[in-house]
Amino acid sequence: MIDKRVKDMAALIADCPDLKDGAIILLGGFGDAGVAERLVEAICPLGLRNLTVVSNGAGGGDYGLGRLIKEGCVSKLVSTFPRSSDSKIFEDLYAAGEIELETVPQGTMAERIRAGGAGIPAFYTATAYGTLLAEGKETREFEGRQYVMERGIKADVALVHAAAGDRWGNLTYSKTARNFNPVMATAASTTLVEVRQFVDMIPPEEVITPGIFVDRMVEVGELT
Amino acid sequence: MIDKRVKDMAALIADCPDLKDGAIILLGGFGDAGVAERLVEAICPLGLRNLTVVSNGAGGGDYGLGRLIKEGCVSKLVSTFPRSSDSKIFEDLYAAGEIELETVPQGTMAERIRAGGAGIPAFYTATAYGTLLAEGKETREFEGRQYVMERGIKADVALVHAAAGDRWGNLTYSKTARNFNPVMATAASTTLVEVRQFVDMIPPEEVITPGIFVDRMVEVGELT
Amino acid sequence: MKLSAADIAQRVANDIAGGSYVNLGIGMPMLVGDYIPVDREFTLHTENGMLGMGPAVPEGSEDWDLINAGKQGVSILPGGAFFHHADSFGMIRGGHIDISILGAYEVAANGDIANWHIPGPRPPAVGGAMDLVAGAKQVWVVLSSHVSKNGAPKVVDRCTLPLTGVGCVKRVYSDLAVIDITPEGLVVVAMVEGLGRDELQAQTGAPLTFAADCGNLKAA
Amino acid sequence: MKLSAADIAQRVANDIAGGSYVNLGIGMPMLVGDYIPVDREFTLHTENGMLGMGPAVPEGSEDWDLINAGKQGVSILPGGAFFHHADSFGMIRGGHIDISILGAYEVAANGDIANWHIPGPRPPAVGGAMDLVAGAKQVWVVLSSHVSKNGAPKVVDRCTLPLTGVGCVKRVYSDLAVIDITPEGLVVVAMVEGLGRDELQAQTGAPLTFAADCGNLKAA
Repeated sequence: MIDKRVKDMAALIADCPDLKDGAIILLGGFGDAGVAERLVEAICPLGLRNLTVVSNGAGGGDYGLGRLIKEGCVSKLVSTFPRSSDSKIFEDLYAAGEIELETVPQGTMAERIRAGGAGIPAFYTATAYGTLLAEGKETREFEGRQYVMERGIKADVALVHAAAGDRWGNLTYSKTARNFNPVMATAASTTLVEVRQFVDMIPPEEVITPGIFVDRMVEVGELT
Repeated sequence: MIDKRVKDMAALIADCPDLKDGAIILLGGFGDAGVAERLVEAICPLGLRNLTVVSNGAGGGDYGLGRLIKEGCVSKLVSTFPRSSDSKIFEDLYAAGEIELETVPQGTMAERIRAGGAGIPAFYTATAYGTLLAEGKETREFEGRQYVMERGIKADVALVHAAAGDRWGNLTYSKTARNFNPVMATAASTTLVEVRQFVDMIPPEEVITPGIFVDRMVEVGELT
Repeated sequence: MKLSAADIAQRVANDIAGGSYVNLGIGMPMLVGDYIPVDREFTLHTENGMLGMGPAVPEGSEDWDLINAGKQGVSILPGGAFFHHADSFGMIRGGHIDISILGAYEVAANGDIANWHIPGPRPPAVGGAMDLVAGAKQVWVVLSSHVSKNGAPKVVDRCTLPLTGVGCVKRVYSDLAVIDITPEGLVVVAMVEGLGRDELQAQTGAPLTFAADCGNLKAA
Repeated sequence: MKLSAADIAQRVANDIAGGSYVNLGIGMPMLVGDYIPVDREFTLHTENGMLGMGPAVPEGSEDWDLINAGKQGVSILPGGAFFHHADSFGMIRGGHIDISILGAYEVAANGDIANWHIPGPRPPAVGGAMDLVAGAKQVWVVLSSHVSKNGAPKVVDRCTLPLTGVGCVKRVYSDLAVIDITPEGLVVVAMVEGLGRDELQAQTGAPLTFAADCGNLKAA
C-alpha cells in the first residue's frame, strides 16, 4: 500500500542519500508563511557541508535556515531577498565573504524551479534584461524585444510545508503559505514535507500538489 | 462592480475586436471533454476567414470545430491529434491541400501555450528531438542532452469550457474536462468562457483559473 | 505647497480604472489600497500568491498564513484566489497585471527605473521588482518626494544607480506633479497648485514639457 | 507457443514495482491496468490530466468528463488527483513518471522507437507519444506480436519509420520474449518456453545476447 506518512522527523530524514554534502536544497516559504522550519531544524544536526540553499529569504534569527547557515552548513544561497530585520547571521557571513550569494528576481527564481521540475533546461524572460542581474547571461531578441536566457533549477532535496496531506502524498496549502512550496515540490530528487495535519483523502479536484511529487511526510500539528 | 457574466451568446461575442479575420483561436478540450462547442457554434455565423485554431483534435462531425472548418473559416490547424473516427471534414480538406496543419507533440503544445500566457517567448524541450516534428527547429545541448527550442503561443481569443464561474471570472472545471482549458485561458488577449453554472463565489483555495484571465462568460447549463 | 503621501495615494487610486488588476509595491504604493474610490472595484494582486487582497488587519489579529509581499498581515476579499509563485509570476510576466505601482530611487526620461539596489556592503535584494517592471502592462512610479533629502532630482535624464528595468515606466506621481513618460520625453499632466513650471523644472533632472490640459493638484 | 495479449499484460504488470507512477499508452498497454497484482498499489497517470486512474467503466455508464487519453470512459481511484495539461506534461517531461508503456511499429537496438506515424495521405497525429518517450524515467514497449503480419521483425537494428524518440526504450515485451535494450545491445531476459534461441534470433532484426538467468515465459 502506498503510504508516504512517517511517524517522526527521524523516520523522515533516515535513509535519504540526497541529504548529503554539496546538495542543492529547495526551501519553500515566503516571509514566515509556509517555511518548513521544523524540517530544517531536523536537518541541522546532520552537520552537512557545502549546501546550496534556494530560498526566497535568508532566514531570520538562529532558527531554521538561520541556524543552518550559522552552523556552517551552507556555502551558497540562491535568493530573491536575502535580508530582513532579522537576517544578521547571513549578512555578516556575506560581508565577510564567507558565503556565496546568487540574487535572482523572484519570478525568475519561481520559473527556474518550475522549469527544473517540468524538464525545461532553459527559457527566456524579459525580466532583468539590461540590469546587473543579467550580466554575463545570454540575451536574445524575439519579436523586437530583448530577453535573458535563464536555466532551470533541479535540486537534490525539497523541503516543503503544507497544510494537509493524505497517504498518497497529495497536499493542500493554507492561503499565501502556498507560495513556492508546490513549485519546489516538483523539482527535487527527494521531496520531504511537513504537514500540519494528515487527512484521510484530499478530494481529487482540490489537490494542489499530487502525491507523485512527494516522497515522505511528517505531521507537525497546527502552528502556534 | 466587476461582473464578467453576460446573459447570452450574443452578448458574449459582441464588441470583441479580437474575433477577426486571421485571428489565432485557442480551443480547449480533449476528446469530447471540456470543449467549448457552444462558443464555437456561436462564432460560426460570424463568417470569419483565415483563422488559425489551436486545438488538441480536429473536431468531429459538422458541429463545433468541425462546422467552423467546414464553413471555410479555418486556414490553419495547430493540433496534436487531428484525426478521429469522425474527423472526415478536416481530413478531406487536408488531403486536398486546402488547410494547413502543424502537428505538435501534446506536451509541447500545452507548454507552448503556458509559455505564451506566462511571458516566456521560447523554451527548450527534449520532446521530439531527432524526429520529423523537430525538423527545421533550433536544437541545443544542455548537460550532454539535446533539446529543441520551442516558441510560446499567444492568441487573440481563447474559448474555454468550465464547470462553474463566479462574477469575478474565477473558474473551476470538472474532472478531466479541465485539460487544456486553464492553460489556454492565460494565453489570449480575450478569453471567452462557457460555464455550466454561475455560482456566487468560488472559495479562494479552490479557484483553478483566477478571474484575471477571464473577460466574459455565459452560462450554458449542465450538458446532457 | 506639496502633496502628502495620502494625497498622492488618493490621486493614484483615482486614476485606476474600475476592473483593473493592480500590484502595489512595498512601502508607499501600499497606501493606494486605502483610497480605492467607493464607486469602483479593482483587484489587488500580491506576488506571493493572491488576487483580491484586502486591507491590512489590525496588529495582534494577523493570520500569518495570509500576508502580502511586504510580509504584513492582510485580508482577502470575496472573489479572491490563492495560487503558487510560478503561477503568480506567470500573471506578472505574461502581461496580465494592468498596473504595477512601485517606489523608486530614480526614474529616467527614457523610462528606465532604479529601485532595488544601492551598492554597499549589504547583500543585494531584488524581490519581485524586476519581474513587475518587465511584465506589467503599465508601470507607475510613486515618489513621496520629487527630490531626495539633499535636493537631488529623482526624475532624471539617465539613472545612475543599478537599473531595475529599461524603458518600462509610463507615469510618475510625486508630491509635486504627475508626469507621463512618452517617446517624446517627460510630459507634465498635473502639478501642485501655486508651483511655477520653472520651479518644477528646476527640481527635475530632464527636460519637461507640459500637457495642454495640464491640471492642478491640491493638497487635502 | 506464443503469449496472448493477456499473458503479456500480466507479465508487464508483474514487473512494475509497488508505488510506481505509470502511464499506459492507448491500445494494448491499457490492458496492463487490468492485471495489477493484488499485493501492490501503483498509480496510473493519464496525460489528459489525472493520477489514480481506475478501470474503464461499463458502456452506457460513462461520465464523459472522466476519460483517459484514449477517450474511453474511466474511473478515478481514492487518492487520485486532477490537473491541467501543462502540469500533466510537466510530470512527464520532468521525469516524474516512472514507466511509460507504449506500443510500437518498430523498436531499434539503439533504443530508438517509431510508433506514431506511417507516411500516407492521412494527417500526422502524434498525441503525447513523443513527450512520454522523451520524459519518462523508463520506456517499455509492448508488442502484441514479435513480428509484423508479413513476418518482418519489429525489433530492428535501425528504425525505418519516422521516429518518436531517440535512444529512449529500455525494455521490450512481445509474445515471444522480454528483451532489455542496453548500451551493449539487445539482451533477452526471458523467452517463451520451447522456443529456440536461434528461432527468436531469426525473428529479430538485430543481434541478441541472452542473460545468464534468462527465464521462461509460459502462456496461461
